[in-house]
Amino acid sequence: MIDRSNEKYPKEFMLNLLKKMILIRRFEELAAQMYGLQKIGGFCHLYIGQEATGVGAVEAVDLSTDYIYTAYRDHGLAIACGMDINSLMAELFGKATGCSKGKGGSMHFFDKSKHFMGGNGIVGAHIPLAAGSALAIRNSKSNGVVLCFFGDGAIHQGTFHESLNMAKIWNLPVLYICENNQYGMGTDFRRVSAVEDFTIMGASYGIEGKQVNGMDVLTVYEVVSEEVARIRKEKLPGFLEIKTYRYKGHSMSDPAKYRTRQELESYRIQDPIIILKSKMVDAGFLSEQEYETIDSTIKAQCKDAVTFAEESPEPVLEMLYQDVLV
Amino acid sequence: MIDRSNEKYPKEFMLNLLKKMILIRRFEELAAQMYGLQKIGGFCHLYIGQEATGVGAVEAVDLSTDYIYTAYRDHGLAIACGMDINSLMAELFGKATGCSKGKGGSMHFFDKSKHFMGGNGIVGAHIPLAAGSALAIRNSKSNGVVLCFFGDGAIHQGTFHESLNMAKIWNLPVLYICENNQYGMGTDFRRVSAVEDFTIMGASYGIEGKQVNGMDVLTVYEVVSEEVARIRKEKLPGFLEIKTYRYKGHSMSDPAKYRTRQELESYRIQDPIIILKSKMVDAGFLSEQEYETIDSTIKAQCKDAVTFAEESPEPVLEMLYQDVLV
Amino acid sequence: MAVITFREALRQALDEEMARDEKVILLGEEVAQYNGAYKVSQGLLEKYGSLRVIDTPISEEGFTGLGVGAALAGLRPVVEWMTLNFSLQAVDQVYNNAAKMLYMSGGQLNVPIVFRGPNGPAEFLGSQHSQALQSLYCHCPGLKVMAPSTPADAKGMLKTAIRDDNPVIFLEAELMYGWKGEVPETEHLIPFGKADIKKTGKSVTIAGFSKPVKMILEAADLLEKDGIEAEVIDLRSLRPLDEETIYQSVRKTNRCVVVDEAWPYASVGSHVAWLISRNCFDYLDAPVELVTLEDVPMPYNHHLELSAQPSVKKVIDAVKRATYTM
Amino acid sequence: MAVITFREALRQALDEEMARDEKVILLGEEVAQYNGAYKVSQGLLEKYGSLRVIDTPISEEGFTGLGVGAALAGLRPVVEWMTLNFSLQAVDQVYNNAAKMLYMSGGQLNVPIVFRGPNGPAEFLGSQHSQALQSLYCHCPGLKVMAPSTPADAKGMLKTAIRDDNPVIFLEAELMYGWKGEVPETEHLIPFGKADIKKTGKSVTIAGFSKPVKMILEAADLLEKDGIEAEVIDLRSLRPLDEETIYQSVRKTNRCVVVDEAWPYASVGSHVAWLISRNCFDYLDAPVELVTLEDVPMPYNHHLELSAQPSVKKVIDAVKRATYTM
Ligand SMILES: Cc1ncc(C[n+]2csc(CCOP(=O)(O)OP(=O)(O)O)c2C)c(N)n1
Ligand SMILES: Cc1ncc(C[n+]2csc(CCOP(=O)(O)OP(=O)(O)O)c2C)c(N)n1
Ligand SMILES: [Mg+2]
Ligand SMILES: [Mg+2]
Repeated sequence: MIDRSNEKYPKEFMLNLLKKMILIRRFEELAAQMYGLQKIGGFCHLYIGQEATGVGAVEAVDLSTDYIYTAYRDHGLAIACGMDINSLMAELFGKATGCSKGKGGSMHFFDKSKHFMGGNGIVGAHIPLAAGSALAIRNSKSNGVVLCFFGDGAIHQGTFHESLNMAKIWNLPVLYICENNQYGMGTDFRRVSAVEDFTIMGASYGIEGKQVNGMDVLTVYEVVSEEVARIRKEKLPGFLEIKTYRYKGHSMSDPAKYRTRQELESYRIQDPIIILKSKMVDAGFLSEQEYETIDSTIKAQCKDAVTFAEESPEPVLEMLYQDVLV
Repeated sequence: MIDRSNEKYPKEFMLNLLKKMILIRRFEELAAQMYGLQKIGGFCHLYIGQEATGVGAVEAVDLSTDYIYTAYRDHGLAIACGMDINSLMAELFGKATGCSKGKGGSMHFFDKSKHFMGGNGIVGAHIPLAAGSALAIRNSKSNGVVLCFFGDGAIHQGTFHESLNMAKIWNLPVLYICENNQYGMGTDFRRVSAVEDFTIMGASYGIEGKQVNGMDVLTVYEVVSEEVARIRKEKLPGFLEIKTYRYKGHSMSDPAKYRTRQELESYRIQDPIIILKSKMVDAGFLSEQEYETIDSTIKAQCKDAVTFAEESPEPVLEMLYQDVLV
Repeated sequence: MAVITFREALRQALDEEMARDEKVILLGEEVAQYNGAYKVSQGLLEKYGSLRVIDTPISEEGFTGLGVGAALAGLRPVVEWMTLNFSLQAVDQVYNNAAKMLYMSGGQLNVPIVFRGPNGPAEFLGSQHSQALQSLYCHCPGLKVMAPSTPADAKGMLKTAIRDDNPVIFLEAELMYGWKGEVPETEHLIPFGKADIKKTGKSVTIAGFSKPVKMILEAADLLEKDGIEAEVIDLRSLRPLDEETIYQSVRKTNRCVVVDEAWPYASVGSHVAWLISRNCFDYLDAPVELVTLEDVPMPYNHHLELSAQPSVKKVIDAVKRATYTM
Repeated sequence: MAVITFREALRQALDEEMARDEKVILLGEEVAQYNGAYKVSQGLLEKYGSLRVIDTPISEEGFTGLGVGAALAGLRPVVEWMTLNFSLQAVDQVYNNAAKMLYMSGGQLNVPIVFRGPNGPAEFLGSQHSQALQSLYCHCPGLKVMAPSTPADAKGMLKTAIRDDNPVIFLEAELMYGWKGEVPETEHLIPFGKADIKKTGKSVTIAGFSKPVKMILEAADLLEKDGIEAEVIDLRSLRPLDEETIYQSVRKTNRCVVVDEAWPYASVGSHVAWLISRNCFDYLDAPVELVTLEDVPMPYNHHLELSAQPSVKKVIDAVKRATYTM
C-alpha cells in the first residue's frame, strides 16, 4: 500500500473528491425517492457505496483525451465526469432536457463532449467498445487512455476475454477496471467464478494487475493515476480489480435478501464518504459544520435537479422517429 | 517427460495405433486426390501431420461412456473413433450412404453410436457443447469424460473462456485439448495471442494443464490417459496444449505461403508415423516389409472406400426436406 | 379450474415436467437461489436440487451452447434467458448448433431443448432491453417457436415444448407474468401448429400472438360497438404456423389485420400478412393491414415508448382501413 | 470503362476511400498478411500499413464491438466478417451497440462503420457456412443494408457505405467475387434507397437483389421468348428500401415475383411481397409470388444444395403462376 501523510494532498483536492462523492450519494438517494413516487421507472441501478471507485478513478484522467466506458450502473461515473445533474435527473424522468433527450434513461447516460461513453445495458457488451476507442487513440497518436469499468459479473462474458487479448496484442491504452462489488445481481461472485482473484484474468493475457481497496477514494486515485501514467508511457493495457460494495439492491426492485445485514454493515463502517471526511477532519481541512454546509448545499442542488426535471417538457412525438439514423 | 522403455506397450497396441495413423494419412491423401478430381467440393481441412494427437487421445478413452467433440478438421478424429471409412468417403462425396447422409460434408462428420459428436464449422462454437455433454454425464452419475478438441485459433473465442469457467465451477468432466498446429488459417498463433503458452489460459480458470509433444502418439496417449484417469476420479476439468503441425494448407484452397519450407521440413522429420514406426522396428515389433504390407492393405481399403463412395447413390430430393425436425 | 398467474402457470409446467422426467433441468442466470429474476422458477431449486436447477454465470453464449450439449447427451434442458434481449449474444448457438445439428448429422443428433424467457417491450427499459425478437427465431428452420397469450396456454404450451424432441424457442413477456387466468388442473397439453380462435366474427380477421392478443380482444370489443364483428385469432405456435386456420377465417371475413409487436421489416407480422395476401388473394376485399412496433429502437420515455407500440387505437384504425370504414 | 471483377471493384472502393480518408481502417480475420480469405483486400496492408489494415484473432463478437468503439472515437472502420455466417456470433454488438447507440444517446453518438463480407449460399459448404442473413440485419432499425449485384454497383455502393455516418451492413457473395463487369474509372457513388431497373417490361415485375439478380435476368431472357416481358428490379439498397420504384413498376405490370435467397419466413422477400400486396392492392391481377431458399438448412450434397436454392426454373415457374400462364 502506498505511504500517505495527511498533507500529501491539498485541501482543495480532497474537498473536490468529497463533494463529488456526496453529490453522487445525494443525487441517487433522491432518485430512489423519486422512483418510489413513480416519477422514474424501469431499472435503476444505484452506485451508492461505490462512489470512491468512480470518483477516484475519473480524477486520475483527462477527459479531453481520455474516455470512460461503463455499464448500466452509470450515475456515479456520469457525475464523476462532471455531467450536469439537472440533465441526469431529467434523463431519469425521461424528459427532453435529459442528457440523452429522455430516450436513454438510467442505464444510458451519455456525454459525448465529456467523453462519457455510457451507459450500456448489456452485461459485457461495452468492453470491446472500449478497446476500439483505444485503437482510435493509438491510430491518432494521441496520448489518451480509456477507462473501461465493468462488474464482477461481466468478467465471465466472452467479450471481456476477447477484448483483453486484442488490447494486449495491439498495445491498446485501456485500463480495465473490474468493480468487484461482490455480487452480480443476486449472485455472490465466488459462486460463478473459477477464481477469486480477478487479477489472474488480466495476467492470463500478459496484463499485470492489482487488487485495490475501493472504499478509499485516495487509494483508488493513486493506483489509477499510476496505472494511467504507465499506460500513457508504455502504451500497454492495464487491469485493476477494485474491491467495493453496493449498499442497495441490484436495482430498485431487488430486496437483496441474498446477503446478511452484518455483511452490509461491515462495509458501511468503511463508507467512502466517512473515510475521506475523517481524514480531512483529522488533517484540519474540514469541520463538522463545514461538512454539514456542503451536504446541505448539495442536497439543495439535487432538489433543484428534481425541480428542473419535473418542469422540463416531455419529448414530443416527433422525437420518436429522430436519431434512428444520422 | 515420461520414462518409457521399448517394451512398455505390447506389439498389438502399438500396431493398432500405427494402423490408425496410416489409415488417416492414406484416407486423406486419397481424399485430396478426389478433391483435385472435383469428386469432393467445398472446404476440406486435412489432418495430415496431426494424426498422433487424435489417435493417441482417442485410444485413451472409452467411447461407450465418453464423448468426442471437435471442429471442422474432423476426418482424423472420426477415423480414430473407429468410424467406417466407407461412410466417411461417401460423406465427402455427398452420397446418401455417407455418415451424415451426404448432408454434412467434410466439416460435419458425426456418429452418434460412437459418441463422435462432430464436426463443427464455426470456430469455437462446439466448446460449450462439450461442457454440456459433461454436465449430462455428471447428472447421470456416469463415469464418462468428454474430450473437447479445438485449435490454437479457437482459443481467442469467448466461448472457450465462458466454457472453462463453467466447467470449473460445476466440476465437469471435460478434457480441453488445444491442438496447437501453430496456425489459425494463415495466422501464426503468436501474432494473435497475448500469450505463447496456452496452459496459462487453463490455469486462469484454476485448471492446471500441460504442454505435450503432439508428434509422438505414445506421449499423447500417456498424457491423455493420465488426465482422463484423474478426471474420472476427481470429477474436475483438465487442459492440454498439444503441439502439432499440419503439413497441408489450412484447407484445400490454401497454398500456405505464410510459412517456410524449412519449418515444414522440421516437422516432417518428426512425422508421427515415422516416429512410431522406428520405435516398433527398433523394438523388433515390425519389419520394413510388414510395414509395406500394412500400408498397401490400408491403401487398398481407402481405394475401396472411394469405389464405395463412387457407386453409392446421391440422396434423393425428398431428403432435402428431412431431418429439419424430428 | 384454478385462477393463477401466467408466472405460476409456467412454474407449474416446469414443476410437473421436472417431476415427470428427471432428465429435465433448468439452467440460467438467477434461476436457482434467487428463484428467477421474474420468479418463474420459485421453489424449484429447493424441490429439485442444484444438479437440476442451475445458476449460471453471465455467459449467454456459453450456457446456451452448454444447454445444447447437454441435450445432445441425453438431458432435456430448459434454458432461461433472463430476457430475450440477452439471447442476441447466443444467436450463433441457436442458429448454428441447436437448429442445424439434426440436419447436419443426417438425422442422428436431435436437440430436445427449450429456450425461454421474457420477450418484447416491457416498461421504461430503453432500447437494449425492450426488443421483440420473434422474427430472428422464426426465420430459422430447425427451430420451433411458441408464444402463448394466456396462463392456460402458457402451461399447456410449455409442457408440450419440454416434451418435444426439437429445439423450441418459448416467448413470454415480462408484463404478462402477473396476468391471471383459469388453468386446468388436469394434464393439459397444447400442440404445436394450432392457432386459437379467441372470438368469432364475420367482418374482419385480426391475427396476433403473445401479449398483444389481449389488446386485440379489447379492440374487438370496441369495434363490436361500432358494428364491426372481428374474428380474433391467437397464432400461439409461430413455427410451425397454423396457416389453415388463418386462411379459413380470412376466406370468411375477406379482410385482415395482423398485429406483431416487433419491428415491421422482415417480421413474423409482415410474413403472415404476405401469406394471407397470397393465399387468400381471391377472397380479399382490402389489403391486409399490419400493426407493428414503429420502426425505431425503443425509447425510454414512457409516452414515446407507448407511442412506439401497437395499441388498441392502432388496431382499430387498421381495422377501419381494412374495412373501408375510415 | 474497365472490365474488372466484383472482387477488384470492392478493392478499388476500399483503396480509394482509404487513400481519401486516413480515418478509414480495415479490420478482420486474414485481411492483412493473407490479403483476405477471398483476396478482396489484396495489397492494402502493403499500401496502408498495419495500423490501418489489421489482422484480428478469431473473436467475432470482440472485433465487431471493437470496430464500433473505434467508430465512436473518430475512426471509420470497415469490418470484414470472413463470411456473414460468423457474424452470428456478433449479432449483439450489431443490434445493441452499432444500431442503437445514436438513439440511446439522444443523437450524440453516431457509428460510422461498415460490416462487410460474403453472404448467402456458396458451394458444398453445408448448413453452417451457407446462410443468407439479410433478414436479421434488415429487421433492425438503426442499420442500413446494401447488397450489390454487379461490380460497378459493388464499387459505387461500398464507397457510399464507407462515407455514410451510420452503421452499414454490406452484403457480398463468395460466388460473385469472380464476376466481371464494366466499372467507371471516375468517381462513382451509388446512393442509398435507389433501386435499379435492370430491364423494362410490361408483363410482370421481378424484384431481387444480390447474386440472384443475374439469375433473374436469365429467367427474363427466357421468358421473353415466351412473350412474357418481365421488368427486372435490382433492389440494391435493402434498408432503406426504394419502395416507390417497386410500386411504380408493379402498378404498371400488375404482377410481381420477389426473389430472395434467404429462408422464406420473416424474410426481406416476404416483407417486400407484403408491401407490394398492400400498396399495390388495387393494381394486382395475381398474388405476389415469392421465390426463396427452401425452408431447410443448407445440405452439403450439391444436387440437394442446388435444389434448395432459387433457380431460373423456379423464377420462371413463379412468373407463370403470377401471369396465370402455367
Ligand atoms: C448479457 C446480459 N445478461 C444478463 C443481463 C441482466 N443483468 C443485468 S445486471 C446483471 C448483473 C451484473 O453484475 P455485475 O457485472 O457484477 O455488475 P453490478 O450490477 O454488480 O454493477 C445481470 C445478470 C444483462 N443486462 N445482460
Ligand atoms: C467463428 C468463425 N470465424 C471464422 C471462421 C473461418 N475459419 C475457419 S478455420 C479458421 C482458422 C482456425 O484455426 P484453428 O483454431 O487454429 O484450427 P485449425 O484450422 O488450425 O485446425 C477460420 C478463421 C469460422 N469457421 N468460424
Ligand atoms: Mg457486481
Ligand atoms: Mg491451428
